[in-house]
Amino acid sequence: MSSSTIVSLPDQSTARVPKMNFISKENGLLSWLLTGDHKRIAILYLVSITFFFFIGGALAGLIRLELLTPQSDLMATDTYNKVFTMHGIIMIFFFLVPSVPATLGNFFIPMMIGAKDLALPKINLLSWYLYIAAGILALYSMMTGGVDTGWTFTTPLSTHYLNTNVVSTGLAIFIAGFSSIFTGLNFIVTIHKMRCPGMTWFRMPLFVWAHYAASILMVLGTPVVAIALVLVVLERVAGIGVFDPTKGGDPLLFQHLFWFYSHPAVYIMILPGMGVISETISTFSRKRVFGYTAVAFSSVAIAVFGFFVWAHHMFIMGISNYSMLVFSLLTMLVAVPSAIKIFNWAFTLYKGSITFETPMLYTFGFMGLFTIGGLTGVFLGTSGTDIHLTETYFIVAHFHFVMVGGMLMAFLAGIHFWWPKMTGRMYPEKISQFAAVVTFIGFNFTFFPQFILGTLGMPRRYASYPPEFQILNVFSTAGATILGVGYLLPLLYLTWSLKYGEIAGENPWQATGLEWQTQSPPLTENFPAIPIMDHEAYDYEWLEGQKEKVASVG
Amino acid sequence: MSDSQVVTGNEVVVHDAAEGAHHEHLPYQRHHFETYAQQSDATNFAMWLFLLTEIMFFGGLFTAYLIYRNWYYPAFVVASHQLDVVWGTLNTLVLIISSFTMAMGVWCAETRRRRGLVISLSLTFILGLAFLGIKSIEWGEKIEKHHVPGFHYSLQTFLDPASDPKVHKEYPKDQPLRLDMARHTEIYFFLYFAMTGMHALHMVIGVGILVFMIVRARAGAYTTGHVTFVENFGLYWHFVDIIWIYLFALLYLISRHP
Amino acid sequence: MHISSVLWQFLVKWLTNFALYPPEASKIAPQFDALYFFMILVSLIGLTVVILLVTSFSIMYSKKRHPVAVQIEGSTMLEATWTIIPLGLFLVMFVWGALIYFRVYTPPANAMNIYVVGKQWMWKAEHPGGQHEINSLHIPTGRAIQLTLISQDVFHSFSIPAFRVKREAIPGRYTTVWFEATTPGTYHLFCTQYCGTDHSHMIGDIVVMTPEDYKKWLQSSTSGASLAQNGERLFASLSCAACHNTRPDARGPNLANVYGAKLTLANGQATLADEAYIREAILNPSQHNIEGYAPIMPTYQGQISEDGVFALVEYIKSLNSDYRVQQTTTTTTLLPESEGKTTPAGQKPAGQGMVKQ
Amino acid sequence: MSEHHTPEQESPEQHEREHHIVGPKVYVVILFGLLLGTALTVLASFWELGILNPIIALAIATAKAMLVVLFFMHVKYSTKLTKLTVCAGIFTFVILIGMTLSDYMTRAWGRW
Repeated sequence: MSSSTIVSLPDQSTARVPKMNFISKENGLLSWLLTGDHKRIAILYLVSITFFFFIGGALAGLIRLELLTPQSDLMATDTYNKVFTMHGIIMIFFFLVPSVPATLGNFFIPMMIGAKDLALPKINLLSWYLYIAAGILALYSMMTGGVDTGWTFTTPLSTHYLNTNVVSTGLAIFIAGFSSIFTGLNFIVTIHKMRCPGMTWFRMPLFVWAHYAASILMVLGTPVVAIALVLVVLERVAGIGVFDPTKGGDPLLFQHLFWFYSHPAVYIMILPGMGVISETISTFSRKRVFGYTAVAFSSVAIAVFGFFVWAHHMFIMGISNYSMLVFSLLTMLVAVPSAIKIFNWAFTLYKGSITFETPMLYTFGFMGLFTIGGLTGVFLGTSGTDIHLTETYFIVAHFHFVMVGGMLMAFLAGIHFWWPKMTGRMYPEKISQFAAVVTFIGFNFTFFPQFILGTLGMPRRYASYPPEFQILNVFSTAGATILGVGYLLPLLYLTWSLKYGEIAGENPWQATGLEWQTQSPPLTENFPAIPIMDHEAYDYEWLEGQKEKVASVG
Repeated sequence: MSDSQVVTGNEVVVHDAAEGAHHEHLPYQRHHFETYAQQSDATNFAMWLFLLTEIMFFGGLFTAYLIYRNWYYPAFVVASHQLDVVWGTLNTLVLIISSFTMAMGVWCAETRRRRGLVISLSLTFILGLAFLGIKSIEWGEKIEKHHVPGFHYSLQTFLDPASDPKVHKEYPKDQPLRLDMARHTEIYFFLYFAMTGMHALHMVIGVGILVFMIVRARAGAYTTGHVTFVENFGLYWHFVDIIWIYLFALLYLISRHP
Repeated sequence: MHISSVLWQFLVKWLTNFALYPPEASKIAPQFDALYFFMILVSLIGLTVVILLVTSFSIMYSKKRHPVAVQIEGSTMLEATWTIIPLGLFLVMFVWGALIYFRVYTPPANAMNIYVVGKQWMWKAEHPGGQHEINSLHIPTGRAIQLTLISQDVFHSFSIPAFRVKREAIPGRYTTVWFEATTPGTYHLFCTQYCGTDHSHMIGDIVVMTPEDYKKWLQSSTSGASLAQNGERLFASLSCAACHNTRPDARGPNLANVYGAKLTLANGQATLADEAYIREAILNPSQHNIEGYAPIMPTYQGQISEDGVFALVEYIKSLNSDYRVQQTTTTTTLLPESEGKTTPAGQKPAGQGMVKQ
Repeated sequence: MSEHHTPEQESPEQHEREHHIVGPKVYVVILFGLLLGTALTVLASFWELGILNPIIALAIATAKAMLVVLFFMHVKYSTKLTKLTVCAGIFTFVILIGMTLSDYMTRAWGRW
């Protein structure tokens, strides 16, 4: 085995993908549509979110094309509004929120804690059906005239001044919300009640901790946005006046309810990503995550503080100056745990034995981009700078650095990391490393100019803009094309690898997680016998020990 | 959460799993659980988490209620006088008693009294229907008086209380509101319909499940030691009861002194 | 060949008008930029630290160089450092930012008030002198300008990047922001809150002029009657004077010197009679009844346009003996002590007197 | 993390013996408590007590809710985890209402 990699594959000439696994167990479409197996549901989710990701991506492409020129010439302003609205809604509610939890989380949380399945398999399947129903409804409302509220549904615009499909889209998000509630609920129950013998809270992989924190947010936050959207629908249908200033309602109340979910939602999106990073960075530096406890608790801290900061989206919208002070201060506090994580990851590398397979490259990408995204978040949490920077491209760049640069990088890292476990076959290393680099370059090209645009004052959601902003927009669009390529490549070579990839064997990365100590793809109930956790998480000595045992037996 | 406990908890679960591997699995134990105890714990915990989401769901409405009540107190007082406190109280009693019968049902299931279970579930079912009946009578009144926000809402009774003799007799001291304040009664009635409506929706779902449970209870499904379903439905039903306890205090009893 | 020339033009264009931040054309702009660049600096340092750590570690401890990892649990000391240092920095930013925030939204007592109403999809500015402007705003340098903003339909946001100020125009409620322009010129005005189809066309120009040019402009573009005079006409046509007059048996309070006074409401609350209060009292009188008066004031909601309300407010302000001095605004007093400044001592007796009648 | 998991219980029967069953007596007592509470709160609302009216109404409502949660819903007898869950719910609920009101209550500040 060459010294620059840790990959150790079985002898390809003799190795076979195990005959008996969760995929080969049953055949036929129904066996998938009626399955209770968390792994199969995860695959269903993976397929569906990929579908929605590329729809959202196509819309993003349209946006960038329109912004190539200062005039709104590619499409009319109202078309543009619909496009960016649907881009936001699809990417947030149908890709980012379920991305890591519903796919990787769904697949690996039970395996990592040594359970046979999630606690509530039927609920798990139900949540996928809800997601699909919501997705179809959203696409339907997109096809039949679309919606142009912006993903924030700001009242009274959404309730009184638009005649697009606000109601159906609102319902779609409502349903999608329940899908994610059920996922979160399922995770919490599973993590509390289904851990295998010896799997104490502080022996759980940090991936599980991160999902635990995110699930708390899903369960407690989502219902509030659900009721907020119900009120918007009622306001539209019946004109009940609760958000209507002319009837004495307060439009700001909607934003309070909306952001009470939609700010924590940001953490719902990023926390699972952080979980992935903890796994990859430990595996590829052969080292226990630096300060395990700190990282674990910082996840929970983010979840808890996440509920106290929502009004920082409303600093200039006429909330009282005094509650601005409170929310701004708390925002500063919530920034700290993220800083802790970044530094702990950096020091995990210290005295490690590092290799640079694709997941690790994505991980480095995540750390760089997420750091930028996080730091620029502080600009917006600081009330003074928020006045100038909010509602401009600065904020657009900020959340794309966190969501795309952070979350999506983490998602791809995770997909590549666990691909051998999910499919039993390796992805092609070289081209995927290339894709990772392309993605990183393309991303910076696309979104870094937008920080400057924002500082110069270019407002977001503009179909046409003053000519002096053109050059940076051209850069951004150019970058977007590169980024697009970076995202298409994995789709192609991962599909290819399903048939032609090398046989991965049990544990290609020499990783310590329980999920790696069984065949890949795993059996339907994950383990031949319930494992017993007799060591800390990320205990590489233990792993060596296991290998020697096997050797001596063989 | 102290992990020491967690640890012992789980190691124990699996100990008896290890030994109990040979015992026959109970018919109602799902394949992926190690012990029945683990299963009932898990489902019970899941139910509680679901109730959390319900709390937050109603939380949005309660927030709206508090804000507008602070802003438009006079409108809220006069508008709430439109609700009949007698019906309201009656409904509260009905619901509390139904909660009691439900609790008895759980007890019967736990102690394997099949007849008792069927009876108390049926009583709960009847009381649930009674509640919905009374509610619909109340809503009927509002519709007649055009107090449904958004559907030809009428300010008549608030601009000129005398035009509504029944209520006027009860609360002679109610002054006519000025137009701008009278308009805000619509927000009160919206909150009234939204909150009671949302609550009634939960009741309807509950009553539906009750039918299903009564059928299965008569077949003896819950009196064999597998009581999780009854317990969890009990939790749901009591939760709906709690919501009503607050709605009653907030919507009906704002200020009843004539 | 052809493509390269395009690229060349592109490059030239970029290099010629390349800017990292907009011009500083207001008093607050330099203060904002100071904080902004401080934060940029901190961010850059933070980012460099992370990048340095990651790259140097991945070079020093790559599998080739360092085949066997050394297991390290962690170090409370280190973790404490990178918890406390960022926290400290963030808190500095918080305090510094809050100071700027309050400065931007706390107009000085002697600011010149311009009314702005936002509607889909245009800005309409009303100068006290009666000049109207659509999608443009002419202002003098060296004078504190206060904007009283309201929206007629949805949320809009009045943003002037060159001044580093921005404020939402909210339906049904006044908001205020102020600035003092320093350098003459024409600057961008954007609506930054998404407001529907033509959101991106809701833009305009802020024209900053020297005081002299501004005077000339005022004369050239006067529309005859001043805002207060329009208000007076409206006041008469709505026959407000039937109640609000100086007669001893007046059913409504006398409005002279109301503006800027401290009033006691029927429900016992004290409030400052600023623009927002006056507007509310006209549209939602039953929540703004003054102590000692019968609750008979009818609402004028739906009868007066926002411009009309502006005119009435300006008229009522003009009833003050010396009202320019006493201009104060919504939610501006930072600390209760500083009340004295916002409602001049001379005002209080007037206020009380009126309430006592 | 619950008394359910004490070693001596393996078969569901034992599990049930472990699992605390609340008897009818308790339920009856609680029922009367709730009826009493309802009566009180209705009566209270007929007296003019100014600001106290809503406070009393909510206090009684909360008392009743407590009775239901603790006894009908068995929280008094259930695991730490359940108790923690209930608290978490109440906590977030309070955050939602409290911090939203913190904006509405302070909007008028600096204007008197």
